[in-house]
Parts: sequence; structure tokens; C-alpha cells
Amino acid sequence: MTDRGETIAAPAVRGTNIKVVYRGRAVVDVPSIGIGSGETYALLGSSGAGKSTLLRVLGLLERPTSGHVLLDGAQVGVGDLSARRRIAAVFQKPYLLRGTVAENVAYGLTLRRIGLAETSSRVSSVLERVGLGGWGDRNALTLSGGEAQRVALARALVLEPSFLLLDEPLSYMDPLLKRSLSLRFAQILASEHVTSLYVTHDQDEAATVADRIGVMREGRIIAEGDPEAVLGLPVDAWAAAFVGMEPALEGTVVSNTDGLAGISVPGAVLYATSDFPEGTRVLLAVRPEDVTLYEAGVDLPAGSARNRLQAVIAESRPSGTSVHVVVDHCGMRIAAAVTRASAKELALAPGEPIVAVFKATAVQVRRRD
Amino acid sequence: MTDRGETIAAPAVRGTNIKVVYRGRAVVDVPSIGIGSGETYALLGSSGAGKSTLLRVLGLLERPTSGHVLLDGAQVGVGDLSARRRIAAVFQKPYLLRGTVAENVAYGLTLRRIGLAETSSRVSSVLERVGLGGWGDRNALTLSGGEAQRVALARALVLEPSFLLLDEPLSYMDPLLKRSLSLRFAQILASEHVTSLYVTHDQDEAATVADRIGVMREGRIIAEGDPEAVLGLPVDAWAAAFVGMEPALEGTVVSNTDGLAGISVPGAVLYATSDFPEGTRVLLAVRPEDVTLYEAGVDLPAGSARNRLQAVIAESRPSGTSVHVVVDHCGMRIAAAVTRASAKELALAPGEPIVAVFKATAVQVRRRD
Amino acid sequence: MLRVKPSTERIKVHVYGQAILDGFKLILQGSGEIWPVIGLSLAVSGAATLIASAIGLPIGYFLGISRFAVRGTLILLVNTAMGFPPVVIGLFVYMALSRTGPLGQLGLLFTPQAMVIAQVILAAPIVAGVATAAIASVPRDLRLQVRALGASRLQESLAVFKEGRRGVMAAVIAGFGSVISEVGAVSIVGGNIQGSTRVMTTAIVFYVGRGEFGLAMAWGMVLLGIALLATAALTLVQQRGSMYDR
Amino acid sequence: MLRVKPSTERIKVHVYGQAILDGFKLILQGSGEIWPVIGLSLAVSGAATLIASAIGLPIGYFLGISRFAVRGTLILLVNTAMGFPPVVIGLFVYMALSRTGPLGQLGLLFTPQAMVIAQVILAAPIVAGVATAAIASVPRDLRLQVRALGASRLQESLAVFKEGRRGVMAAVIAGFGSVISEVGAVSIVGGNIQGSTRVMTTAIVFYVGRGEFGLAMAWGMVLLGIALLATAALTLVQQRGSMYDR
Repeated sequence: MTDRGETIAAPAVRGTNIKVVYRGRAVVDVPSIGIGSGETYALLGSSGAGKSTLLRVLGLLERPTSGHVLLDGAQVGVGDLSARRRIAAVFQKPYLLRGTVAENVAYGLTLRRIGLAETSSRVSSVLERVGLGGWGDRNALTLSGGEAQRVALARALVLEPSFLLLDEPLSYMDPLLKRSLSLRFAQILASEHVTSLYVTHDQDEAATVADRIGVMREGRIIAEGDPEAVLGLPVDAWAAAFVGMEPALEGTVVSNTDGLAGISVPGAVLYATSDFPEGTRVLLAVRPEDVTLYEAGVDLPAGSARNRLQAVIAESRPSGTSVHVVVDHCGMRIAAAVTRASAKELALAPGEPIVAVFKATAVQVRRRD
Repeated sequence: MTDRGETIAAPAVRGTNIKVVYRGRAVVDVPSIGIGSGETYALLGSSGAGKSTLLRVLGLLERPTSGHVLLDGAQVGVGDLSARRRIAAVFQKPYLLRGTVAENVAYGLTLRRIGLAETSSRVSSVLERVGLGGWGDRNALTLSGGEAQRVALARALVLEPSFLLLDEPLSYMDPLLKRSLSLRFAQILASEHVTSLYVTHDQDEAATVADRIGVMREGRIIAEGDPEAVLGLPVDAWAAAFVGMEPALEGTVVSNTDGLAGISVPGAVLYATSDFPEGTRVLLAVRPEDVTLYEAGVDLPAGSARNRLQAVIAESRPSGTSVHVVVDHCGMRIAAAVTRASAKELALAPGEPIVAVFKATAVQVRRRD
Repeated sequence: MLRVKPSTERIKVHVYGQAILDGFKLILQGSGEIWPVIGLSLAVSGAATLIASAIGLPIGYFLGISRFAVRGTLILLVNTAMGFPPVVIGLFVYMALSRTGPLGQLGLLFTPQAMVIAQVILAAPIVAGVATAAIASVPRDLRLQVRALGASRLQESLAVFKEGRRGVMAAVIAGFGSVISEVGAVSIVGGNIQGSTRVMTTAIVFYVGRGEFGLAMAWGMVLLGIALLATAALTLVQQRGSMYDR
Repeated sequence: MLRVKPSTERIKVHVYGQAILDGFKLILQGSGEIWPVIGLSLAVSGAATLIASAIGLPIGYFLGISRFAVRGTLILLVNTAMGFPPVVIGLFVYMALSRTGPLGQLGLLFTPQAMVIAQVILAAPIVAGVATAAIASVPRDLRLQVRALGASRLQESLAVFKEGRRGVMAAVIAGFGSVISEVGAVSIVGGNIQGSTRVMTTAIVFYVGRGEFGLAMAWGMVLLGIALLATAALTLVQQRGSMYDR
């Protein structure tokens, strides 16, 4: 929410006042969205949030009920074939056509009546770049899911699009494949410098690939900014639950020395790296992985962890391979992700005293309006 | 791999020498699998590993090419309706039938010709238990995905099965829903004390719901044991990659004082909580989240973290909201999950010196054969 | 309402108008022939549809749930049966039932029973074919789910028929629609004997042959009405959305 | 090979054997009638199938890709057209082409052209109906993917036809199969005039009516052979697995 696209002087892609209404219900209602040239923008949200619909509108695949799409400053529409041909997309399923890998990758070039020699060299170059060099002659329908999706990415990249759409490209993969492919996609998107819109419901995937993240809920973009800010400082209770955090705390900057701000919160002063001057009313939060818990009364080491809170356990529950612990300090709730090994050593019964420790650099701060 | 079911004196469900061959390929090849009474056993693996096929065989829904299934000690088969009626299942999609929620939940009871009064009381009781009390009269086809899947769970639980199958019940949910439902399912399964087989490809989900985990790959169970052991000490390079770790280290116990074992590894002695006597050859590993990195030469606090390794950075890459860093000490590779905030403060360039710190309790140890 | 036109045009209009008027007069007055013929058409095609369903639906169920090699072979058989020209079926049934044929001693040729036999052979593959598609569209995993809740084989197939009931109804309606409109086979084995084996389709061909277009048109409209009723039922059955989207 | 049996049985066998022998003799010798009739059958039904495909395939494409209200209405229309009894279509075409009908001055009644017209009306809805299912089975997202790679409207529809080509071929074959086997409409508008409008189906009915079972059987076998070829093509087209599973 830091900068709703305003930091982008002239976004390569811009949507204004986009509304899509299905059967009287607004499934998308976005006053403004902009994606900078070469930037990868991830739209993150639950299923049904309107992410894919917004993607189709910005990609000129669906006419919005109202609103405009601008590509490099010029207004464009669904009927504008030459504008559409500057955009390419990868979807959830690769939908490869019958034929070889090379024929599939060449498909968009064939549609554009590009010559055979150029097609052939561009196809083999892009296959190289997605790590499938020499695979051109394989039958496209015999590939594994991960290979097919890389072919689908190559088929889009070979068009050298001004704008690349990726609509949950990894959501059908199992976690092992998803982890390795999201890293690979991130590297490819970064090295190709292509302006991209990446729709996903997985925050880890979004954090891995994106330069900027927009969180969508019920058709609206409720938060937008760099991944650390968006995933580290939820705007409301829903967004907090979505990224696995407690809601943000409210405080006021009471001191600032060389970018280390002291922020007064109920019963304590917390430190954060921030340039906000004294008197600024702020929201602040810290990711659970950045919070370490110690037994009450432990002899704490002197270190860089500036923030130490005497608190009591409010609740704890298993969360995958770690334990999600919420501690309470004067009604202020902070979550900590504790490894199972550590959890065994700590008394995690509700009401037990505990010390929560986190660094000033781990605290995300935003001005409160 | 610690105890391939041997700890279970008389497993409620047992499969022996189960082989399923499709078109000449063995998709399942499991010499022995046992699930204790009241236990939740998670089968974890990539797609195509044979998890669902094994589930269908143990659930008497598919005849194996060879092998036997025992339910409470008695051999049972696909054609045995009374045995089948002691088993119930929840699948990926809820597949609710046309009608109300109550009619759906009552379906299995109707098949068994249970009287109306008993049906009605059991249906309302189970709906209460899955958190859908009073939802009986709703149209089943208007429910959301998460609600529908809870109805599917109720429809299985109402049968009070001796054995409950859950085949990727949450894999179609988005992460927010998956996180809350996996916790809810874990609580329900624990409180119902039902013997369950839970198939998933998500290790966090498996860790949340399971008492014991079996990892499947290419039709075989390659590791089995309690979640911490299985997810904390991978048996081979593939299993390590699957759970996001480096392969296990090899070492020899050189001392053991009151359950704190010193284990000699190349260039260092690591400490682990273990009862293995001096001279035992072991495999050991530590989860990346349990490893903290400090700048080389930092004044380390005296604390409970017994293991400190002088190492150099081998590689680092973003992994969701954290950074996955692999460090190298005398050719021994250990991974650490570092938060983005910490990663900013550390020099993570390959070759840079670093100190890796982890507790003795965080080290998983297994006898090496 | 008809504008007066030059003579030739006027005669044409007159002929059409007269034919349609004759037709409606016939229908309204009830010439004594109309109800028996409609009754026989419905009775023969209804009985044939029932028997064809009893044969075709189980085949459709089996084909719809089976997979791989078995399925391919059986679909070939059903396609082959569906591809049999009705006149050829009529001819074969005629030969079988003729005095010198293997079933000649039953004396069924030129009786409604013969027409039912021919129509069963016509309709059964159609019922089976459409039912196969209907049953195959019920997700395999729904059968697995039902079985995993303790359904016996019979209970499982009932559940599948219930979930695929629209397609199954469409199969039966399609079977009825094909036989009520068919003329080649019934004319060969029935012979269009007035008061005995004359049905709507053979009546139309008969009256066209005699140049009695008014009667032919009247019968055409009655037959069309019944066929459209079947179409309406079929469309109603198809229009409802599927539940398996989610 | 035939065992000697008591007299009545023997006569039956003899009659059947003779009929089949007559049939094959006719086919082998080429009586002078056979090739023109087969040729006319194929020409009329082939032409009708081509025209029906030109009409039905675009309709099927439009129906297959459209959704919601439009689709429902149009499917109703196609179903209605498919539900029209062939004899009624024959009758309507007859009336339209008869000397006193609106198209009477064209002089087409009892010509092959008249039969083509009737068969087009018969086959077009069948082609459209089967093609609708074929086009609808091409995933919507595949169209989206093709469009998102820069396909124009025309390129998009070509890609959809290409991916759904088996179903589209099935539609064309189904249309051909229905008209080559049909007898009601062609007998009404064609009149079964030897050397002019006699096709295989009308020949069969004609020879049965005259009691010439040998000739009827021979024609039945030829027609059956052609119908089975169409069936074999249809089955071949259906048997291949779909690519959209993954």
C-alpha cells in the first residue's frame, strides 16, 4: 500500500477504473493499477478474488464492463489485434497443441507470418534460455507437467512481448516442482526484462518471483508494494490471516537517531529501522519467523536484537514443520514461528511468561493515515 | 525409516507385499505398511508416486496385482462388502450428491439401512463435530469448497469407520483455506480417535495432521517414522530435496554424557540429544529453520546452542519469504533458512566466511546401517 | 386474408390452403382412422422404446464405466449397430419373419409385433450409445466416492444412474424419437395395412403416393407435433447445467 | 455344406441361399443397374453432406463456443431441426417443389436435386449438433491460450477446428451416415424412378414390395457395406484418446 504505482513514472501497462460485473456482482473493481517497464508484478489472493479476471482484462482477452487499459501510454482494447500481438500469456495448464516442442513454440510466430529462418533461430534460442535446448523435435504431448509449462513459457517469450501474463502457471505442480520452477521462472523473468503480471495464490511463489505484489480481495487491490512490505505488514485482519500473521500494531514514533526509530506502543517502546520523524503515527509488524522466544528470566545475550518484550503465551498451534505461537504483551499480540525442536524446550501453555526478541531491521513500518 | 510399523504391536490396518502393476510398470511396491489403531498416518510424495493407488488398495477400492490387506488382523478384499463398510473415504473433490447437506451426510447410513431416528441423531451430531451444526437443511450444491469438504468429512465420519481414507482432501484449496482446514482436520481426526490414512503432497499438511509419515517415491515407501524424524533427516538426496534440505551427514558417536552425544564429522564434533553409545555410526541432519547464521568473528552469546561451525557460504537463493542459504564446512553442507531481514545484514556472497549455530536438540540422528 | 393474385399464383395458394384445411378438418372431426393410427404408432414405438431401453441402458452403463480395450471393442459394436440402415434392418426382420424364414412359423409378418421387433433393433443401439456418453460423463471419482461410502455394486450403479439421469432420459427420448419418425423398416415389416399396421409415417408415404396431400399434410402435422414434444423433452433435459464443474 | 433336412426346412434354406446367391451374382456381374444406382446414392448423399457441412459446421462452431442464454435457445432450434421426421421433411420439400408449390416452376420434383435438398435439410442439423459437442469439448482455456498468443478471430477458430478435428469429422460422417441410409424423404421427393432417382434405399423398398428378395438382399448388402465403412471411419475417429487430460 506504500505507493499504488505512483513510483512508476510511466508504467508500461496501466489500467484505470477497471470494473468487471458478472450477473450484477462486481468481480473486479480496481481504480488504478500500473506495472513498470521490465517489472514483475504479482497479484496475490484467494480463489475468487478476481485476480484472473483482472489479468484477462489487462491482457486484452476480456472486455471490462468499464475502464481503460493503456499499453505504453496508448489506450488499447480487445479488438486491437496489433496491440494484442504485443502481449503473450502462460496459463495454469500448458495447453500444448499437437506437434513437436518446436512447432508449439513457433505457434505465435506462425500466426504473425514470421519467416522460417527467423522462426527457427528464435525458437532454438528461447528453448536454450528456458533450459530446454535441443528439445525442439520431441513430441509436445509426451512432456511432464513441469517440462510442458516451460515450453508454454518459451512459446510466450519467443514473441518478445511488451507484456507477459502468467496466470497461476505453477498451481498444478506439486511442492517440490513448484519450489524449483518458481525459482527458475523468477530467474528467466528477471533476465528477460519483460514486463510481467504474475497471478498466484501462493505467497511464497509471489515473494520469489515478484518485484512488487498487489493483494486482491473481493475484486479490490487491498495492498500493494514491495514483497517485504506487503507480506511483512498486513493492512487488515484478513490480510494478516492470509499471510499468516497477526494484525499490525499501532504506535507513535517517539525518537529517531540515525534511522533507528523508537516507537511507543502500549507498555513498551519498540525499535525499527525507519526515517519517520518524531511524532509520526505508524503501523508496525514483524514476521513470525523473525521473532525468537526465550524462557522468562533467561540471561539474554547482548546482540543486535534490539526489541525484547516480556509477554505471556496467548496460543500455540502446529503449523507444518514449525509451531505458530502468539504472545501477548499488554493486549498487543505478536506471532512467532518456533521450530519443533525449540517448542519442545519452551513451556508453551497459555498464560506462561515468555520473552519475545526481534531485531530492529525485522520491523516493517508504515505511516498510519 | 526408523521403525517400518514395527512399533505398532497389532496395527489396525496392515498391507503386506502390496504390488500394483499397470501396463508392466509397478506403480506400487510396498512389502509392508501398518497403521496403528487411532493413528493418523500420512503418505507424502510427489504426484505419480503411487500414494493414491496404495490408498485405494488399503481401502479395498482396488484389487492389487498381488499382496494382502488385513483389517484388525483378518484378511479382507475388494469383494467383501461388510469389510468395505467398515471403511470410509474423503477425496480431493467432495463430490456431494444432489440434495441437502443432511441427505449427503446420511448417504452411507441409508446404504446400510440405518433407521431414520438414529440417522437423524448421528447426522446432527457429526455436523456439530465438524463445525457445521444446524447446516443440515442447506442445499449441498451451494456450499463453498471448504464447507463442501467438511461435509464430505462428516459424511465419512458419521459411519464411525474402523479406517478412514483421506486422499489429498485439501489439495484444491488455496493456501489460506488449506492452512486453517488442515489444522481443523487434525483436531477432528485426533478427537475422533479414528485410524486414518492421509495422502498428501504437502509436507506442512502432513506434519500438521500426522502421527506418523511415510514418504513415497516411485511406488516405494522410502522413509517412515514420526514427522520430526522423517522431515528432519532425509534418507537420500531426493528426499532431502523434497523436504527442502541438504542430504544427511555421516558421523560416528565419540562420546555420550546423559543423552548428549558428541558426533564426529569431518573437521568438527557436533552435539545431538541421542542415546546412541560411543562408536555408533550415524546419519544426522538439522532443519534449515533451526540453523542461525552469524557474521564471522561475532562475539557469540553463551547459550543453549551447542553447535557452532566456522563455515563459508556455498550458495544462497530466495525461497518464498525467506532466503535459503547453504554453508560449507570441510565439504559438509548444511542449509539455513534466513529471514529476508537477517539476510540483508549478512554478507551472503559465495565464499564469504560465516558462523552456523544450532542447538543439540535440533539435530536429528539415526543409526547408519 | 389471402390477397387476390393472378390466376396461376392463386391456384397454388388455393391448393396449399385447401390441403392444410383438409388436414385440420380431418384432425378436428376425427375421421375414425386418426386415433387408432396414432394409438398404434405410440403403442408400437412406446413398446419398442421400453424394450430397447431394457437392453440398451445396461449396455450403456457397462460401456460408460468400462475403460481401455473392452470399451473400444464394444463401442465399435454399438457404432456398427447404430450404423445399420433401417431399411436393411427391416429387410432382415422381414426375411426372418417371412413364411419361409427361420421364425416364419410365428406368423408375425405384417403385424404390430413385427414392427416392434424392427424398432427394438433400431432403437437399442441408439439408447445404448447415448446412455454410454451419459454414464461416462458421471465422474469416475464419484463412483469411487460412493463405493468408498459402502455402496454395493447395485447401489453404486443406482447412484450413477441417478447422477446421470438427465443423460439417461435423453437416451430413452432419443430412442423413441428415432423410431416414431422412421418409415423404412416399419413399411417393410408392417406393410401399412389399414386398421392393422398403419402408423403415421407409413400413412404419410401412402397418401403422398396416392396424391392425397391433404391427408398426408394432416398426418405430417400430427407426427411433427409428437416429434416436437419429444424434442422439447430432450431439450429440457439437456438445458440444466451440470453439477460437476466444481 | 448344408445338411439335408425335412422338406419345409429345406425349402427355407433354399430360398435364403438362392436370395443371397442372386444378390452376389448381381453384384459380381454388374447388371447394368448397380453402378448407376450406387453412383447416384453416393453423389446425392455426398453433395448433401458437403452442403450440410458448409451450413452445419459454422453453426456448430458458434454453438460450441457460445455460452448462457444464446446457447440454450440455439440448441433448442438444432434439437427441433434434428427432431423433424424425415418423411415430414420429404413431404414439405415435395409440396414446395410440386407444380403448384412456391418453387414449382424450377421443375425439380423427382430429380436428384430434389433429393439433395431434402437430405441437406435432414443432415445439416445432425452435423451442427454433433459439431457443437465436438467444439464444446475443446477447452475454453485453449481458445484463450491461442488468443493470448496473438491469434485473430479466424486463426482462433481454425485452431479450435484443428484441435477438435476428430469430433468435426465425426459430425460430417454422422451426417453422411444418416442420409445414405434414409428412405422416407428420398422416396417422397425422388419417386424411385429407375435410371433417374433410384437410390439404394428406395431400391430395397421397391424390390421388397415386388417380392424380389434376391435383389433386395443384394442392395441391402451393398448399402450395409457402405454404412459399415462410415461406421468404421467414425469409430476410428472416436477411438483415439483425448489430449486434454493433463
